[in-house]
Amino acid sequence: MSHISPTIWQFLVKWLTNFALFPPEASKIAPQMDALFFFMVLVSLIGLTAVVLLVVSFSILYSKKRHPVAVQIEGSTLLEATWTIIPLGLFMVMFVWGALIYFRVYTPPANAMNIYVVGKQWMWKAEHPGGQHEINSLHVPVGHAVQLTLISEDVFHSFSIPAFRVKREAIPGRYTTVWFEATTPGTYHLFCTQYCGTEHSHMIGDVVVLSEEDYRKWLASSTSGNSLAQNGERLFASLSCAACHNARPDARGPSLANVYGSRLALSTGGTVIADDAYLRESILNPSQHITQGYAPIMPTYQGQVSEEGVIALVEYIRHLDSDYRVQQTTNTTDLLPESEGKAAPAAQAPARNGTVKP
Amino acid sequence: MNNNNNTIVDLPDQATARIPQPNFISKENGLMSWLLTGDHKRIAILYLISITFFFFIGGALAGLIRLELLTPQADLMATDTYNKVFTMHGIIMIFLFLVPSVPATLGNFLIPMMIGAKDLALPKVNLLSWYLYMAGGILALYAMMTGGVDTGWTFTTPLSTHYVNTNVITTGFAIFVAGFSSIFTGLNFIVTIHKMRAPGMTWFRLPLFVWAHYAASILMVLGTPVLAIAIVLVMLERAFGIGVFDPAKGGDPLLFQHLFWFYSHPAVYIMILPGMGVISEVISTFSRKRVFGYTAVAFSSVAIAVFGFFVWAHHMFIMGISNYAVLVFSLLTMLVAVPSAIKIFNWAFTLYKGSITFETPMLYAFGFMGLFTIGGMTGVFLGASGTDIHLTETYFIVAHFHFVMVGGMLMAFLAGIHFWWPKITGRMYPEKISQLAAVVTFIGFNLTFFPQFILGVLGMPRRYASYPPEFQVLNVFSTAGATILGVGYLLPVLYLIWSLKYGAIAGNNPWQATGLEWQTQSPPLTENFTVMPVMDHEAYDYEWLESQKAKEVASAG
Amino acid sequence: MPDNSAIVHGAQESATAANNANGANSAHPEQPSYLRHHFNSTEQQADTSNFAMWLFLLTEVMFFGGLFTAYLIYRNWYYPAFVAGSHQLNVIWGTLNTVVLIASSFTMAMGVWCAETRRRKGLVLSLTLTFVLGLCFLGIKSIEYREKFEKHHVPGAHYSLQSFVDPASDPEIFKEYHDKPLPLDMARHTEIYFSLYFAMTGMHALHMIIGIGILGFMIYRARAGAYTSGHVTFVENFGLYWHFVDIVWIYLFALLYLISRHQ
Amino acid sequence: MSEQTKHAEHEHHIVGPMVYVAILLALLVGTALTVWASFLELGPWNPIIALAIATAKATLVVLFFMHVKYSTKLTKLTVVAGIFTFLILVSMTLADYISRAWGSW
Ligand code: HEA
Ligand code: HEA
Ligand code: HEC
Ligand code: CUA
Ligand SMILES: [Cu+2]
Repeated sequence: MSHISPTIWQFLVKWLTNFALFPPEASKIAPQMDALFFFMVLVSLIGLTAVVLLVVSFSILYSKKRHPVAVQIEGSTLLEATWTIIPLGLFMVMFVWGALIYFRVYTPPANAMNIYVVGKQWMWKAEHPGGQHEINSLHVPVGHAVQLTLISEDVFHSFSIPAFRVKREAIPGRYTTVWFEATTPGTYHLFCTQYCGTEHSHMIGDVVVLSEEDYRKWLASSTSGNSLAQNGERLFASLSCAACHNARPDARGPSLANVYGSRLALSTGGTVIADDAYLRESILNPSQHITQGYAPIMPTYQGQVSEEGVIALVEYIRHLDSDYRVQQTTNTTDLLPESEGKAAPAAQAPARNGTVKP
Repeated sequence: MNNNNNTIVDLPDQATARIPQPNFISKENGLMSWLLTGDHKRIAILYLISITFFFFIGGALAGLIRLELLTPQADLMATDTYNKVFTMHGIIMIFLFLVPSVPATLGNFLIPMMIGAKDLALPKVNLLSWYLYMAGGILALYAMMTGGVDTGWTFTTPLSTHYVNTNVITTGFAIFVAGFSSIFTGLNFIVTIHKMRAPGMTWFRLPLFVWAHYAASILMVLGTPVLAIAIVLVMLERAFGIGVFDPAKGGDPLLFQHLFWFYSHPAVYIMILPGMGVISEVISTFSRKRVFGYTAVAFSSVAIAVFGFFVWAHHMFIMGISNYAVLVFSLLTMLVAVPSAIKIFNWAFTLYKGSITFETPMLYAFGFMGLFTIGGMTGVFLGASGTDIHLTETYFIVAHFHFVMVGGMLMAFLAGIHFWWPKITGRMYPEKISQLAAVVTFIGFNLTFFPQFILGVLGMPRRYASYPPEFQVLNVFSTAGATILGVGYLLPVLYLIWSLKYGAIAGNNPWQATGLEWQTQSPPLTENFTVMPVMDHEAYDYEWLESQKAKEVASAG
Repeated sequence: MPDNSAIVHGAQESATAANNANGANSAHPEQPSYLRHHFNSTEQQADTSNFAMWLFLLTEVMFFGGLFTAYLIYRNWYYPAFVAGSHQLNVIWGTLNTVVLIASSFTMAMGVWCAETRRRKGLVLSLTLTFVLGLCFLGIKSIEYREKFEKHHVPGAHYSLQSFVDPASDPEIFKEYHDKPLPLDMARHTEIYFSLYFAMTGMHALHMIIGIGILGFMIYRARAGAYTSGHVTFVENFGLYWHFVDIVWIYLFALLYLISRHQ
Repeated sequence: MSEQTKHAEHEHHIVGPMVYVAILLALLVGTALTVWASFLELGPWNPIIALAIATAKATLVVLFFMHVKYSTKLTKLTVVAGIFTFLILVSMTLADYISRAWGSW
């Protein structure tokens, strides 16, 4: 080895230590996704081998040298049917298998803890329910289902964690969700994978998976004092939402307690489930869906609240089923929100029916 | 007669052979006779020169991309510049190179000859379409010089409408104009194939090349206008703020993507079908056999075209379309993949009991079959909604589409150019060096793009000017490969130009192929045939060819 | 197969005079001079350009198709805004324009008939009428556009929501429809209605303008008898285009003016 | 007299002025009808009727003014292909938008 120049040697070492061929599997869905992936690789290899084998062997067997006169063959319905049906069958298997995985990745379990993520040019802002706020990083506990509710302030971004095999677009004007359950503590790449302008390649960060203990510590050390719902309450007051949404009998707006997750009757006759997206719409485009029995008098708050503000409001309304302060304290310190019974209404809500239990 | 066992090439005696005069090239001279021509063959040559020009611009930009990605940091150029570079690379390669590549050059040249017509049905429209193409191309270059555009070739709203300050409108207009060029080419082909066939040339005697172009033309005619309107709306949004794609005004940015992909998915079949047509001709000729299952191959082209309209939303799986739509589009994507598989296997079985030789076009065709199989299968990875979540927007996609577009269509284009070069110019290309070039491109290609699959699985996002260091090794391989690939593409340009003067005289039918285009002189007359041909045999009827030759010998002797 | 390579492109021009001389009774000219060199017969030539025109209309269908899709989606989403926006359109002008356009389609069809039966005067008259009716349509359209400009209903920086958040401020419309005021957020979406209104009618008007330009050219040539000597393809194909533009309007009229007159 | 001047009258059918007048009248009646219908209060039927009448009018134009009734199968097929692709564009796009409102699954 001595005859290799040390600089090149160092370079090679550095190179090869950073060299990777397959990403770590750090979430519950990752092995499932990889199983399908390897199945597809296998099928592709078989298909490719078949094609190459045919081409090579025919080329050898029937080269002009060996086989100077071609035999004209019209075709063979049987053979053609074979190579129609076999790939079709395999593709159908991939479709069904793929759809199952898609279904799992985008159907959060009822007990998932929710973190809001706002994408903007060019950073990721994560809002934890306890008021923890981080930029270009995301701290999550190991072994807990974490749901992300994503939105963008400007253009399309895409929140991608390759080690978890999950990814979801952050769309301007609409919430999207994705969930995962991390299985191995560690630090993983977070990428923005949707091209979003000049600094797209710098819209990256870390996903830090912490053990329960570390996570608790992290929560405590990085809270800003106010929980997200508390911020929401402030906003609720300062935007004078309470002028209409109060529990008084003469209130002009409906009571918002327990509204989250319930099925609301609309003036157009249909019903709708009040999920995050619906709450957001109600604040920004209230006349889009008018609740039965109310006049379309609620003003729009578009342009008056930021996406983070809306998130705080939504979070506040979400927790309006009982005294939110009590919940907040538990929320910050406890890892299992459902154990406090506070996620129970959500769990019963129709929106959550039919979810897969992981 | 040649008794060489390794080749079917049958050239006239070089000592006495001359390029036949007159021919379509020598008929008139002067620049104007080219710029105002109505001859499909001359227009094809105009196209050939212009798309080659744009290919090398696009290739030079690809070189810049690969150089930048040599190191993890954005050190060669600013991220902003990088974004402009890959955007222009994508736009030039797709709209100005690959979409017109085979159809506007080889298709233009050959379709009338293959069906026994004197010209395309609408010669003036054909010329107009070249002018539109040039106008679009020059406008795109102008946009590139005066500040560029950095939206990505997909023009995703609201980024393209509200968040970039580059030449979106100019570039959009360039694509709009180039789009109409493609519409007119497709329209011309459909009309020609329907109305200009020679007596006896029934649908099922058409060469598969013609079928493939027919299918691709349907896509051009029906798909491209939707792109046009999508781009018009983007331009209006930028100019006046009409709000249709602006979430702040209640518009839905996804609507743009629906319209865009309604064209751009079918467009990928516009880009591959003509190449598949070339492969059918080449494989048949060099194995001296009728294509295995002619009808299946013909109909699979049409099936690809028709199903191609039903799958566009597979580009939007994670973009916020409804989950039900994901299911439907994923299912349909699986269906559209089947006809391609049918074709591959039919070609493979065409070799069975053939009498195969390995001239350059055949080498490229083999390259096509292998690389397109890989590219196509990885398309299926992306079509399965679950795996798409992990792989979308990564280098896996970049590898997928370079495998189908470069490994597939570009290989097919090169196969076709070599195959018909003697017909177009009357001279042979040099065989040995071109075989070398084919092998070099194959190796370079795999070295460039195979590592990108791994990068994609690792999660490296596309359109990144900088990336985490652990991806470097593979990126270095990729850049090294691109260098080899560049050489591989430069070679044909050099030796093909060389062959214009020094190549062996080819004679009418150097490959002893069966198509009508080979039954006339090379280069052909302006009117293609001296007598209106009558098709009295099936396509790829090598026995007919033999008897024809026997007759000639008899009458000559 | 005679070699007619002597006939080069652009032979059409000289065709006119020759064919005039031939008159109506030379039913089977050996080589009509408008026959382009690469066709075998005039029928093949006529069929071909007719088919080409139809294919071109297909692309037009898809071009407008994108706009119709957008319209349907947003009407679904922002129904009240689309209703209110639609009330700003004047059904009388719209109806009048429909009648004008249908009439122009009729005169165009008559023009085709005149060409086919070699009635030069009739053809010139029909084309002129079509031309005038086309201009009428554009005139009426521009009156409508001007009204939108005055009321600041053109999308963009100067867009005004006045008529929608406070319908009473727009007495003419209010008298007719008694619209309730729209909530602000819904009222904002009327801008999308007008965007689509202008995009769709604007694209349509653009097609009209192009059509009228071609009509002018055709009238000029028709007076010289270019289309009344058997070579009617151009008139026929233009007729197809003109009727297509008419059809687009029939749908635009229904979608933009009519279907939202009631809540 | 015009009929004999054409070589191939079976191929090139000339539609006479009476047909055109009839179609013109039908179109005008259709226009009157659809405007009249728009003044009625018919709930969801308003758009349906308006589009039905528009389609009827368009069909008349296509069949007679544009001679499709007398054209070759190829022309008919072309028209149908156009409508078909248009419907794919509209229906499959709308399918996404409509099913988005159904909620996540
Ligand atoms: C020539 C161009 C071309 C072609 C032909 C294809 C062909 C296919 N493509 Fe590809 N595609 C692109 C060009 C092309 N694509 C481009 C440019 C993009 C990216 C756009 C962008 O975002 O910038 C893209 C992106 C893309 C996506 C979107 C990914 C994403 O954004 O998330 C998807 C998803 O479904 C996809 C799927 C497919 C499929 C299923 C095929 C199928 O048609 C392939 C069918 C072929 C085969 C299946 C191979 C043959 C099969 C066999 C030999 C059988 C093997 C044997 C057994 C099964 C036993 N492609
Ligand atoms: C036909 C289509 C086509 C073709 C042929 C190519 C060819 C190549 N492409 Fe391209 N590529 C696209 C279509 C195509 N690409 C598209 C659509 C995108 C997406 C854009 C987007 O995201 O918006 C893309 C994106 C893309 C990327 C990803 C950029 C990113 O996401 O950050 C990369 C990276 O490696 C790349 C590389 C290459 C390489 C190495 C080649 C090589 O095959 C090129 C080889 C050719 C040469 C190297 C030229 C040889 C000649 C010379 C070098 C001499 C030049 C001299 C003068 C001009 C004087 N391409
Ligand atoms: C002028 C009175 C008024 C004000 C101020 C007001 N609202 Fe409302 N709100 C209403 C009325 C009336 C409704 C029911 C009709 C509807 O859906 O628009 C409503 C509905 C809602 C709903 C939907 C719940 C349901 O049962 O339909 C939410 C969520 C909501 N408001 C949140 C807010 C928030 C948050 C604020 C302050 C930022 C606010 N509102 C301010 C009057 C008001
Ligand atoms: Cu955000 Cu890319
Ligand atoms: Cu696609």
